[in-house]
Amino acid sequence: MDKLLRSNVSRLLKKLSEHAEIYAPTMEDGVCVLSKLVNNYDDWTLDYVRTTNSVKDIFFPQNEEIMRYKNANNDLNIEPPKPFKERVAFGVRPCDAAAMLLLDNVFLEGEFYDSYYKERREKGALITIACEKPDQYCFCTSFHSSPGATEGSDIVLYPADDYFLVVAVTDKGKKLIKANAEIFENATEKSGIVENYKSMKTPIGNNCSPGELNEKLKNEFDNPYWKKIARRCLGCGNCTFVCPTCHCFAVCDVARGCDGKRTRTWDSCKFQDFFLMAGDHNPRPTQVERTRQRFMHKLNYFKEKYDKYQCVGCGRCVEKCPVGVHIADVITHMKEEL
Amino acid sequence: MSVEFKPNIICFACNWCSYTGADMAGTSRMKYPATIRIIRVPCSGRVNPTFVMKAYQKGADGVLIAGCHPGDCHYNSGNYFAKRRFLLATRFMTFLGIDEKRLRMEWISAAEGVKFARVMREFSETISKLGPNLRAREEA
Amino acid sequence: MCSSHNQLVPKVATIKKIAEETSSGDVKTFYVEFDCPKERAEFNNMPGQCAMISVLGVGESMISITSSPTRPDPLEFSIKKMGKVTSALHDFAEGQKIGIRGPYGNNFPADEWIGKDLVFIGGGIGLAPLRSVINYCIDKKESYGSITIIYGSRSPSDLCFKEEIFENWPSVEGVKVHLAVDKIEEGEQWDKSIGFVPQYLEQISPSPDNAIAITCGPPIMIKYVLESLEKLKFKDEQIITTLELKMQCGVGYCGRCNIGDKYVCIDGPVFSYKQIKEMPQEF
Amino acid sequence: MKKIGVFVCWCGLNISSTVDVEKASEELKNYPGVFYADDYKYLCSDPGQELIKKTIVDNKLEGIVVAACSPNMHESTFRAAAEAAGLNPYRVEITNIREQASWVHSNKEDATAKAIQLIKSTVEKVKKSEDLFPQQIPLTKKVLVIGGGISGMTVALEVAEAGYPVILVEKEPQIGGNMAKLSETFPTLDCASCILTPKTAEVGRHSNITLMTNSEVIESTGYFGNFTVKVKRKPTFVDWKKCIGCMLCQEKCPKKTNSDFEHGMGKRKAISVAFPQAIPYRPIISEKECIYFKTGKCKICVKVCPVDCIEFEQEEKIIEENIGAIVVASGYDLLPKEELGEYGQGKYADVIDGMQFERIASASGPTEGVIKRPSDGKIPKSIVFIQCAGSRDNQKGRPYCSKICCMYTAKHAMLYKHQVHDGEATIFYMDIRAGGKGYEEFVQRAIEDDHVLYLRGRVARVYEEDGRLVVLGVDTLSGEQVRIEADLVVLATAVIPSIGAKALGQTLKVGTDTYGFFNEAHPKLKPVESMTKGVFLAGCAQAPRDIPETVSQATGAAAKVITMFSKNHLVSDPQVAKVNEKICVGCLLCKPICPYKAIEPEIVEVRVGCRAEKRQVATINKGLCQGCGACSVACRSGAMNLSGFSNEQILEELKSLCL
Amino acid sequence: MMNMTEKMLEQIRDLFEKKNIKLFIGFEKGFEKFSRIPAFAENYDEAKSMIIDEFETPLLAKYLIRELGEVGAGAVEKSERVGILTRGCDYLSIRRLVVDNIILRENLVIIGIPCNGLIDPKKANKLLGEEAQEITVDEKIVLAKGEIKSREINKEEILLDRCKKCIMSKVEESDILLEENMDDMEVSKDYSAVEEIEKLTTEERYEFWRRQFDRCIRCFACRDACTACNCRKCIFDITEPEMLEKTVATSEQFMFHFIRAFHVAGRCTACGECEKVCPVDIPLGLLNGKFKKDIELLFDVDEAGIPAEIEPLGEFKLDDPVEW
Repeated sequence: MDKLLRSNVSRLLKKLSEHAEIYAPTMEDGVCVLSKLVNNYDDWTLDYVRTTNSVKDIFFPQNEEIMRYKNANNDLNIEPPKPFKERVAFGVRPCDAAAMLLLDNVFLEGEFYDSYYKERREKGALITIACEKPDQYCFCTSFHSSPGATEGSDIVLYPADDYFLVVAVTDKGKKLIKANAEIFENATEKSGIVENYKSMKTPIGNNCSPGELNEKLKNEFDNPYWKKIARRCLGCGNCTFVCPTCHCFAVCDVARGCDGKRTRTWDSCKFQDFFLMAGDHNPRPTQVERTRQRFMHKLNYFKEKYDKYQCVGCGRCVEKCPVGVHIADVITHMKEEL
Repeated sequence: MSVEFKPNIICFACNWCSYTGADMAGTSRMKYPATIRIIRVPCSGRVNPTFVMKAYQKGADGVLIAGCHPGDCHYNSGNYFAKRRFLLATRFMTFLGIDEKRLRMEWISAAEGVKFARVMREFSETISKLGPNLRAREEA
Repeated sequence: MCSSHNQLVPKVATIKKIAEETSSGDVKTFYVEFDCPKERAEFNNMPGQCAMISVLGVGESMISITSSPTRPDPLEFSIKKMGKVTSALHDFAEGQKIGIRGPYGNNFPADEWIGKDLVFIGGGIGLAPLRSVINYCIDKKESYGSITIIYGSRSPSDLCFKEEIFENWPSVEGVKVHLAVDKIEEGEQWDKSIGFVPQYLEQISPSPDNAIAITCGPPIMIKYVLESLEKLKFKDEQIITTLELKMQCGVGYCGRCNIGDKYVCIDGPVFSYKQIKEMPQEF
Repeated sequence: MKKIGVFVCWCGLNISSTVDVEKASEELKNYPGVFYADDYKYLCSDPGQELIKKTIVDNKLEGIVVAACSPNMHESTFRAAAEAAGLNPYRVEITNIREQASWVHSNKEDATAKAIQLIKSTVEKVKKSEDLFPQQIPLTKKVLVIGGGISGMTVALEVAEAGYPVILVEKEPQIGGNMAKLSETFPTLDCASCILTPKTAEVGRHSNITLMTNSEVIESTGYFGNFTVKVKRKPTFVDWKKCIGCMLCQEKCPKKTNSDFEHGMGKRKAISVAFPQAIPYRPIISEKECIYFKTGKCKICVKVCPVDCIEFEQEEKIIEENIGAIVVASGYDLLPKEELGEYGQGKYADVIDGMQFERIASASGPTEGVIKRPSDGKIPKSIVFIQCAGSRDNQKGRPYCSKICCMYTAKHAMLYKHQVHDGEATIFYMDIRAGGKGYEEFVQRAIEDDHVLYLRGRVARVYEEDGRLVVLGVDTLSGEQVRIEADLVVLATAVIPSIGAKALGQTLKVGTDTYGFFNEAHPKLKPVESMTKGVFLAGCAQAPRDIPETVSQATGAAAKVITMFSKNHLVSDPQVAKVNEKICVGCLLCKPICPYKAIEPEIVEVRVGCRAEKRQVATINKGLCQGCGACSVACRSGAMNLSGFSNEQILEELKSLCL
Repeated sequence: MMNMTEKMLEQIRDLFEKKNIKLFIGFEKGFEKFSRIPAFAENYDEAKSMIIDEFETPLLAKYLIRELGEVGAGAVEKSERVGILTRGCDYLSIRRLVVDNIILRENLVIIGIPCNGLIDPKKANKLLGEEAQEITVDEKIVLAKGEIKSREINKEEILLDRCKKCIMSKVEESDILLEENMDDMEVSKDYSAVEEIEKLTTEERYEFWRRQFDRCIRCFACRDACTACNCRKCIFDITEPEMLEKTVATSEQFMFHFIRAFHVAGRCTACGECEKVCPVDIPLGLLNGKFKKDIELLFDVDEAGIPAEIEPLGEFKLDDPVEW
């Protein structure tokens, strides 16, 4: 078990930045954002519960170039993007790290794997910091995770008074520690710091754990509850864009005269034209179908396909939805009703 | 700038006054720099501030809107509405951080070929001094 | 630059020939060849599969491959002018370059139909996906029973693949072609029957035993055809159709084309009526 | 919509001198979307037009870009050519690479690069063009002529003869304008009123002409073929219908005042008619002069009038007329002497302008045709005429030549010499402009037969010295200073647009140039049309000109009006606004913007999926809309668009210009 | 405030009994302690859970677009009426929709309630340092009790942003007024925040906005919460012509915020919903504030937030200022 002094964190980040881009939580105009540190490596902060944008931003960025093409007088050639640089995300929360495993199911398993995501995952490392103080929106314990969970992270730092207890989870994490051994010290005291993080409870507790909800939801397609909450929904993409597990995207071409590029950007199933087809046919024309699609996908379809619920209880949609249409509300209501 | 910077300036010219003024400058062979590209619009009231923002985004370094003198508009009130829109749009663009010298509005009547050429030379001069506009411009 | 296993980057291909199917010009067939033979080799498509055609600078669209693997080159795509990408394609000239990736989706389970009678019911442009499996079965006619093709469209000029439906297919023994149009303008000579496809199907009433019905066409037509087939006592697993939903990535993770937990681009587009009944009715 | 043809014109040397036309058409050959690209010496010539037509037909082109001169010149020509070849004319766009590239840039390489980029951006615009079809709108076959001078009357008579009703509005109480004030007219010296009175009489009695004298146009709305004009008829305080024209009132009226018809050379009564041959021959009371209006007493005219038609309490009337076309013939005025400081600024009574000399020389004038000095009435022994007083003078802001002064000054000198054979007539001139038919011979006659002395040089100062006027000038041919004492000095002051012309222009929304003359649509090709469709120009309102030119121009304007009225409905320009009813939410933010009030809300049935839904949307009155496009900017969702200059077209043009 | 809720429920009962309304829109308790979320009741017993109190609530007017017609049917014909709970700022938003012909005033039953500033629980939690369990309000002083700490805060500090610059606290015209407003909220017009940005140099301003817009994730929550954004099909959803590309790049963000700010220029009722719903807290109020300040300065409009029959950009005066 190793130990990392809080004062050495900036040194560690500076050393890692030699061959990798460093992402860390920074305060920007009162908003905590996971952003790339360029040269000032002690710009990071620790007084946040969760960063507004999740670590999904690093592996599946909102805006990603798929390819560039040149089509001057009809000889078309297409160049795939240049290889990506190494990336290290510091200050990730356990729930976000767990979310990355869900995205792995989508992008890496199945008949086709997504080469962009695969390359970024291989070249990315997650240094997670356990949550000292989950707030009223967190419900990671409902998805048998905890403020101290280690799934999905390479290294987990457990904050103690002036140092972090370091737990290397994956061999990438071990290699990373070995490469910067001089910054870490080995920890002598083995008190139950790690255990009490793992057993820490969130204010909401587990009353949002879905349990066997996906079986019950199968025949809840026409439940009037969907209409009730959909009536409140404004139809903005807020909940889907802050959610670390949402992976829908749109492919669009950007032309500059004869050349251009094809990009992939996040898209939201809550938008009006997400399902609109040529000939103006829309299988989900009103907000009711779209709201149902969002929650059925998270709590039923994903479970059918990958046997895991597509939620990690990070609480972002609970905090950010202006009109209170979020998964915690749905789960609690559905559990009572069914 | 190693290679001499050639500004790319878009001019929206109203068909009845300024465009004819530009023709007048042409027929009297008045020279102005080749950095100006003129887009003919029926009236200065047709110019949507979004077009100006789109021009900056797509790579224009300066935008000039030329219309009839207030009171002379062929459609009677087009330039008054244009004036109101661009009174607000210029201030808002400056508020967003785009240099206010990059947008200019001029009243040029059909007979003022001389003024047209002079304004073009002046504007091209100011923009060349300002250099390329990298703000709100789209990435390659 | 030939091979890259990156799924989303299209391969370069050239349009060799463009044939107008309907006189009104809203359906054209594009004969397309890969520029790099190695990529063509990797692209072995089965009947009923689709490919993502990309018009660089405009976008991509999932189009079913209408040529059968038994007659591999060139690949044929029949495209109706509907949205942004398809209308851009309709403005293309021969020799222009497009992007292709795929093949995607499952295919008609032609091997399971060995020894069975096949009934193909197509409407308008809906014949395009069926044509690949029809030609496939005709090239292997000996392993199949009788083939009945019932095809209809709005008007005679809207019929696609005129050459095949009038000459080639009827000339093959064991293949019967029945054509119907909704209405004809005066002065147009038309000796085949007039009426909607579902009613026409009930007139011909193919026998359901040891038979498979495959249908594709506009959603309203499919609704009534399924009812007629039930009247003719075809069982649900005997009826196969291919669904037409918006597909954006074609590889199953852009979340666009899901019906329930099935993705049309991976688990479809070919579904049996039994599977469709189990899905939530949201397509 | 891909198959586009690009034609680059050499325009002789005009374009090809600074734009490499071959390089341009070569580069356009393989630009995406361009099917055919070629260059040609004179595209606007007939073989050029044939080339375009043939290429359209052979290759079934769907769009044409002509890179040549300004669209104001030949857009209609090339669009007509395309229409003849079966292509919708609004698929043709012009790139101006002459006035905006070759003529204004000297560096050939820059000009060519700019020309190529302009053509490419027009190709992008044509790609987004649509087929547009003109609309038919109803037409009121009635013309309004503003100004009752020789040009207004000629237009009125020509149009009335063609059988269409005419409304002739004149600001003075009688028609005749400036010509009625002239004595004789050059070059034939026939008396002005002899050739004018038949015309004024005919106008007075023509059944198709409604005379509205003493009136002015105060408001004009609507558009060509459907103007609504408001005319203010100022009160004459005499009921002209009852009045029999016996003019007893004029005789008996005690109050005398300056007659502005006589330009201060003669007097008139408070109630009077301007001159004996005036049409309508009815008196008018001048409110400022009449004693009754000032003090409430007198009323002699009321007592004297046999038919009792004096109406002191007459009010001004506003009349509204529906009009199909408007002809502006507002004529000219002379530059007031007060503005010429060096010639005495109007202080000296014996320094008069051309019109005052006309009145003195006119038989029906105050001096019955005898040329006398206005100060003491004596016959002047020597007269000095000064040409270009205020014209061709940059400091005074009037560099233009007033065209008619050379001729009428020669005429004045001849008239004087015919009356006072031994009188001395000296003319200071810069250059004699006598270009008309018989003009030069007329001036030679003045010099040889009537011994008028022509001194080439400008007059420096005119001042009064013990009762006589001293004229200081220089004779540039001999190079000496010249000092002449004269009894009378006549200034050929500059011709300026008539007072109120600028205001009339703004009422009719017709532009005027920097000097106040009305802007013609094209100096050479459309001299009688204004920039506003349906408004025509005739006479000195457009530029200084003599009577023969005025009459020919007036006949031209009348011909334009008659051709316009020859069809029973008008074809409107299809480049008007268009509403996409699927997107319009009916918020009507566009409605207050439209200057022609062409936008109205309407409830329409729209199919949404399987239900028909009632929606309120904005609709455009295609006849009223003139296509200014200001409403499309107010529309947030882009439902309101302008065909011909649509959002898509302008954006594509913009994008390709910024590449 | 408790009796206010009973008064409201009473009114709702008799509205439903008299078949006056087909739907009533109000507020009910949300998932967290002090969150109030919109509630829709089609009969009286569904409305029982509705409450009125001093905590921050979203604006309800935006839902009228969907409820009062098919998808944005527009003001076409009289239909069954919809009841709505309205404070001063709600009333401005409703007036915005009526002036824009999106809904007919006769299709509405406006129940006006008094308001002297709403409390933002998030600000209370921040001041307290932890999630407040109980918040009691009397006049100007607020007592917030968390598990560990409890503090007395004066109400000014935790007022909702829009309430600090409230344009209209009374409901000008309502069908039923539950209670007259006690004292008018005396608020001066302060554009200090806008002026602060104006003082920066152009370079700094661009940096400031580039930093803000780089955080924008283009979720359109600001557009979907704004009543001035009431188009049937938003220009950002139209692909031909594509005014805004889907790619999220700095220049596209400037384009998006420029177009949206321009569309609501002179029409924004300064309700502050856009700023409130933004997940990354971009100060959008500054953008609309800048337009409001300029309009009031240049076209001498005394309060640009109150919807006028013709919007400022829909008219002109001959003596509009000339200098740019």
